[in-house]
Amino acid sequence: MHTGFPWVTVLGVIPLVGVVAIMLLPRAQEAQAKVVALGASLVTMVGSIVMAIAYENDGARFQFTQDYNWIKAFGAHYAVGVDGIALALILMTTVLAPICILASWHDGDRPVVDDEADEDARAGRGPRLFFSLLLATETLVIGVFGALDVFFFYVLFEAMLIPMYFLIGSFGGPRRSYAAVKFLLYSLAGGLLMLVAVIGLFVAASHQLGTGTFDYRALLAAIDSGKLHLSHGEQAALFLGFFIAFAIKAPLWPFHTWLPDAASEAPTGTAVMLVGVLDKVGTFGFLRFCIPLFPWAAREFAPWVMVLCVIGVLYGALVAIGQKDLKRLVAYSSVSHFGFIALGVFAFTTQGGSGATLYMVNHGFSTGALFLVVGFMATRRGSRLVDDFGGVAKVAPWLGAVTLIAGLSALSLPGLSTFVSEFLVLLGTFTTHRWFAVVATFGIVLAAVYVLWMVQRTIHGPVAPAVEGFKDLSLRETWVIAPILAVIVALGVYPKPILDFINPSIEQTNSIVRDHDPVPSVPELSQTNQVDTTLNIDTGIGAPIGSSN
Amino acid sequence: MTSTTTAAVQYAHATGVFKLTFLLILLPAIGAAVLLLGGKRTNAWGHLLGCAMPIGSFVIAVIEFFALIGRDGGENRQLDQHLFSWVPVAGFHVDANVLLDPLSICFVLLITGVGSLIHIYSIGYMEHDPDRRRFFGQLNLFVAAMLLLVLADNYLVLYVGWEGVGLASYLLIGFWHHKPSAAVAAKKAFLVNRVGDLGLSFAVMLMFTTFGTVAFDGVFNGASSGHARTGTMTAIGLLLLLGACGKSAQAPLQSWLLDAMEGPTPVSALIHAATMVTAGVYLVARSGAIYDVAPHARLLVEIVGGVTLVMGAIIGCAYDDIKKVLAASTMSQIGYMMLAVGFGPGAYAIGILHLLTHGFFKANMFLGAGSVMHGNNDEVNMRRYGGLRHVMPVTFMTFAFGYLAIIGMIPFSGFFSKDKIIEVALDHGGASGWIFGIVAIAGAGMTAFYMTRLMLMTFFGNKRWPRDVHPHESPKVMLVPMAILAAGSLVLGYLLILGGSLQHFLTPSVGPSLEVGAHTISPVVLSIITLAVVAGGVGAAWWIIGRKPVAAEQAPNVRPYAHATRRSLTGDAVNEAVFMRPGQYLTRALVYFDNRGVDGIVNGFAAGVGGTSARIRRVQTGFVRSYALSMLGGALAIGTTVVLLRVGS
Amino acid sequence: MDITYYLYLSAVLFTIGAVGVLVRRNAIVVFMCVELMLNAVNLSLVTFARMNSNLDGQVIAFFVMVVAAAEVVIGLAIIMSIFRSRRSASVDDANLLKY
Amino acid sequence: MNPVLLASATTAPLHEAMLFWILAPVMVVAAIGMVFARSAVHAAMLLAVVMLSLAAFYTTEHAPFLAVVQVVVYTGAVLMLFLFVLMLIGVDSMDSLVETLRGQRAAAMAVGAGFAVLLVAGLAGALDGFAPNGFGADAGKNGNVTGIAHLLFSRYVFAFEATSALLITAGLGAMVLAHREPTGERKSQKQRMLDRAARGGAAAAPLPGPGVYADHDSVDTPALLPDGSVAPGSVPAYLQVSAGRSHVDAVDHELER
Repeated sequence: MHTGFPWVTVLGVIPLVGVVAIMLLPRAQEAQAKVVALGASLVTMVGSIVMAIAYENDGARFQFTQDYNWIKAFGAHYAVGVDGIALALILMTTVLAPICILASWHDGDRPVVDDEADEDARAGRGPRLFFSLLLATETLVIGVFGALDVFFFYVLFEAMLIPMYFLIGSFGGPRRSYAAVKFLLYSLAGGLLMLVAVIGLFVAASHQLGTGTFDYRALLAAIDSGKLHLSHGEQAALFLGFFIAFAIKAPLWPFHTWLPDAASEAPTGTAVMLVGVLDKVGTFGFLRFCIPLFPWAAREFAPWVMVLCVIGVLYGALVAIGQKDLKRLVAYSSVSHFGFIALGVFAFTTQGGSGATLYMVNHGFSTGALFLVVGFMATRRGSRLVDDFGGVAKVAPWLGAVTLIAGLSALSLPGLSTFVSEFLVLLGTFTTHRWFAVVATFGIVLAAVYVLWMVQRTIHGPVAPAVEGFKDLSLRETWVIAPILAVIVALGVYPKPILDFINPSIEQTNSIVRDHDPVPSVPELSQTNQVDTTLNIDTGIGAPIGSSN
Repeated sequence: MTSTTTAAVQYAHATGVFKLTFLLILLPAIGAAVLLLGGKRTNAWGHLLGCAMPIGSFVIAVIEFFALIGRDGGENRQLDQHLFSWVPVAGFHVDANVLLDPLSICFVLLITGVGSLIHIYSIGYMEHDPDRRRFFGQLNLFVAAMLLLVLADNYLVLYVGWEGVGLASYLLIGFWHHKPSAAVAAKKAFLVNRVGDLGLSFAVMLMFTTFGTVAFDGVFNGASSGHARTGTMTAIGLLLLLGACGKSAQAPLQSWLLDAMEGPTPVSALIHAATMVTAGVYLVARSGAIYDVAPHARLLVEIVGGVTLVMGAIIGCAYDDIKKVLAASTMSQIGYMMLAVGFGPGAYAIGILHLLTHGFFKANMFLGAGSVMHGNNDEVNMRRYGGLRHVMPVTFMTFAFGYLAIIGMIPFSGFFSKDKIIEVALDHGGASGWIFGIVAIAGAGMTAFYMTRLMLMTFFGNKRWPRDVHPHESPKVMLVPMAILAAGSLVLGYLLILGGSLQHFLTPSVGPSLEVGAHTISPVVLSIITLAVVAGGVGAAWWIIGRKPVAAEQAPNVRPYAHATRRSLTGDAVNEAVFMRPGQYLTRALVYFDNRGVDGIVNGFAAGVGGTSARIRRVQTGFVRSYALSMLGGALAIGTTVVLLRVGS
Repeated sequence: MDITYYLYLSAVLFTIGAVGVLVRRNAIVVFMCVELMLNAVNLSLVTFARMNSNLDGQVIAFFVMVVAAAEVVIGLAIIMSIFRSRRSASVDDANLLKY
Repeated sequence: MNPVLLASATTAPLHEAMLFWILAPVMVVAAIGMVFARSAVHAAMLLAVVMLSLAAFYTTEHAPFLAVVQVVVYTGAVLMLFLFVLMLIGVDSMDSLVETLRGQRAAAMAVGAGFAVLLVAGLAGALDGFAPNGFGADAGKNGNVTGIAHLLFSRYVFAFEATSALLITAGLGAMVLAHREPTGERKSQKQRMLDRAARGGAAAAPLPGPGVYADHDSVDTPALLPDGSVAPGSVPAYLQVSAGRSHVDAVDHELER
């Protein structure tokens, strides 16, 4: 089953070629690793854009597919392909990757002055290792988004941890080993639950279908046609296995505490990769696996999941308000945002799902921008504490301006990309679970509080003595941040291209759990003569006007 | 119930000159982009570009206005221009369209006209500021967002403009962001507005679930079709009102406006007097079709308007800061407008009328205040002024026009608009009519009092400015816009009311004016009563303040009510006690809970595993004999188990 | 007398050897106890061979002896080299491989 | 095989029973003594008793070949190796039997007792109703040794070859482990003698052997010098230590008197 040009494989291989090229560099020229990495990621980006153009919005559900037997013994395939959701996320990944690499330009350098013991401990570090790991991460993420085989997905899902562990553990901040180990163990714990569920799914499938398979499309078709009928208990258990793994990855409250540590200790570019790209695998997993494979469990658990999401939205925002460390603040804001994303996913409406997917893309750019500007400031000041800043905008106006814009995108200012997605999520939730949406909406007020308070204390106000020597954005930093901000504005004004290929996939995903979106209680004027049949949503206050007249 | 059974709302497609509507927004947007992204390169000519863009928009607006008048009445005057599809999701399609109709053209003319004047004024006012280019960029951004707000043809795009002006307001209040007070005021303005925006966004969601669309025509037709529940419509109305309260600084979300005076004075004139703060009135007027079927919501609009009217007036009496007095006055005047639009179909036009005249005379006075500050080293305390009419004659004259307009003196513009509101309130009938009417008349008296107080303390009496301050008249580039606005303050009211021209013009947008058979009190008598009350206010002010020299310092010990008034009726204290402090405790507690509670469980689990293994580790003593003992014990255990299983089976 | 008594004797000897391994500290004595256990097993093997009327048990006992000889050679060499460096043949003194 | 033979199959002949009942207690006592002997040499001797008794059992158990191997390899070679090593690392020390690991001895006893009970009970259970497949190992036509040889070189030939490799490896391993690299350059005998002369103070001629001029020619009796005093170095140091200084002291005492 192969359709079209094997884009996913090609995109996954290009960064790997970069890795090999970097490994072949002699030590004397190891600084060239940056250039090679940047080149490879740029080529990948161009490739993914071409793929997006070649993608047919109203074509087959999965396009550019490839399918080879991998491990015959238990029906594992090398099966890849993209639907609109995966395509959007791959696009985001490949666009963010060169930005991350450019942002990490000096993060992989060997420390010039370092005591001997530390030099020993970091013997392996150096730009070659750093950029190889970044490129490897990119390959794995593309693979995860493109995988159409449950087992293949699982393998890549776990493999992603490896380069990220070393990136944090070898190149991170002072508490890097704590953060890296916490990240690894937490994710592994979730991954093991998922492994149990993956095996359980295989066993259930082999019982009912005769031959077990990990082929996602085959499983989907079998569930759709009723050939594979999982009992409610099975669905619940398997759903939870997948869900907890993805909830840790995403992360949803209360599985979030690894994120602030990992994100604040990771080097800036890595943090962008981690929070912006890697964590999307969690929310992507909800859409790809939790909902279509276990529709009954998804419907059954959705209200509970949404409770977690709403708590996460408010909790993340409130804790972000109280943070003293800039990077932790951004990390907690992400916890809040992931609550929104999952909320949209589990609303099972087209608006919610499309909004959530768009939110995943936008959050990558928005939080990426925030991490980057915080990184810029932290590099200059040598501290991440809010109290150590003040009046940055006066000294370095461009730095202040980009910080403000990044912050505004985090608080979903209309006109910036995050607004469209956040509003769609809330709207999609509102139509089915009114009060969840209402409570979650307060999160946008809290978002304004943490962003603006941070802005007030760092870039506004009197110039702090240590800030006086700040240089404004360098050329490299400008090239790092400008494309992201441009994308944020562009997608805020014109999100149609992305939405156009997300929509059909979301509709197909949701069609498994829900017959149709809720219908407005008052039909449009052209239909006023029809009988008002679908009053499934209303406030419950008062009677129709017509009756009181 | 006053269900308007008008024909379904239908917008014509924009043709000809109306195809330029999008340029109205685009021009200032381009200006903002060039000035904000251009950097220092644009310093030399930035302010000129900044002025050219709103003037360009104004020219287009004037052309379109006359083209609009040239068309027949009725729905042909509502012209929709499709730009692009903005959010296309199944079931939820939102297009980026611009709608030009009589209501929006009124606002467009006000925004671009007054806006252009204030831009020109700013050339002089901001001359010595190193960041003048940024100022013009952000001012242009505001104009673009405000035009987007009034030109939107659906609630979501309106929401974009709504928050866009909030952003511009945030940026401009915090223009001198190195001042902590400015940075805090900017943040406060944005946050309070966000609370209001919550209401607006809920309203939009509720509209979507009710009508399946957020476009004006769809929602209005749905509302007037009578199929929606009254409760739903009331909810939408109240939520919209919440949004309007935030943006228009109405009770209970009024507290940000006084702090917003930290911004440069032209900003106060444009954003916090003439245009942005009136967006709430626009929203209510625009959503008339919804309020028509939600009488409870409409009553609350009236109440909010009435309360704020009085509240603003009281606050205005207490402050010594000239800008804050004007800001309080703005609150109070917007209260009038809210009161008017709360009265329903016939009164929308009157609310808009007051909005337009207020836009002129309040901008005029703010610019005058700016001129006074400009000449007094940016001093805002009126107790440091006194007798300025001699040194700043032009400023005094223009300010006086604004003063006369706001207290409602014949034949200044305020007389026509305010008188109409009082008339409508009393004509409304019933207890509420009487209450609101009396409140409106009392408000007029109080307005006269605090504005006279301001005039007396600033331009009359003894000279109290410090020795190193040498008040001087402002440059011409500032005086000319003031003069134009002063002229507007004089004639605009009469022009607009002439033959009910504005009311007729606005009919396609807000419905026809209600023909009232009999007035509760005849208009002439009412005017005389009102003028008498105003005269009383002026006299009281002269009696209390004008007769004796003004002290250079505020009296420290005053009665509690005066103290509360000086603290803007303790609004800030309430906010602090109810929201800020509990919020701070909550966040601190949650941060603690997150570190010790949620993360504590995670780390505790890890520590538990680590501790257990550390303890189990001790079993590895290194003594071979211990290991051998465990081996033998294990062999014994396994063997015993096997034997027992054999025996058992 | 029943020939299975050999087996009981073997069991008792094996246990004594095992207890010896556990209670003695001198590496050489411990080693002797191990030899005792091996011998006890050999006795069992020979008895099994007799009970089953074939020689395989004896052959295995033979192999046990050969392997035991090799083991003794290596074991004693190790004990010697440990003794050389540590001047002690106590198994308790060689306890660095711990925790 | 007829039932009569079967019935008698598990019963050993009388001479065997007598041997068993004599040697078995000796073996058990010797084994226990080995475990509790303070001296390693005593333990080795007691082990020899057990092994030789086993050899005797093998003869009655129709395993003459193994009996011989037991005596030659085990008692002869292995046990002698033990004794050599004991000599090398010193036979003088008496092991302390005080237990240093807390609870080790009690636990060992308990587990040992339990293990014995388990084995005995297991055996009793397994042998209950067991019918042996004949009586006496099937030595074939040509006797025990030939039978074993047949098996070794046919069915077990690979194992046999593997043991040879094992033995070679073990021999090499023992050499490697016991080998000590010389620290300096190896000196010739001539050089050693020259060094000795150069050092001075040492006798040019060999030292007198023990017992020379003394009233006793025991190996631990020191030689006497012509003046009647004890010749230093005439008794090897380890004999002085191991056998006590009795004779040396006695001679000294006598001379003093």
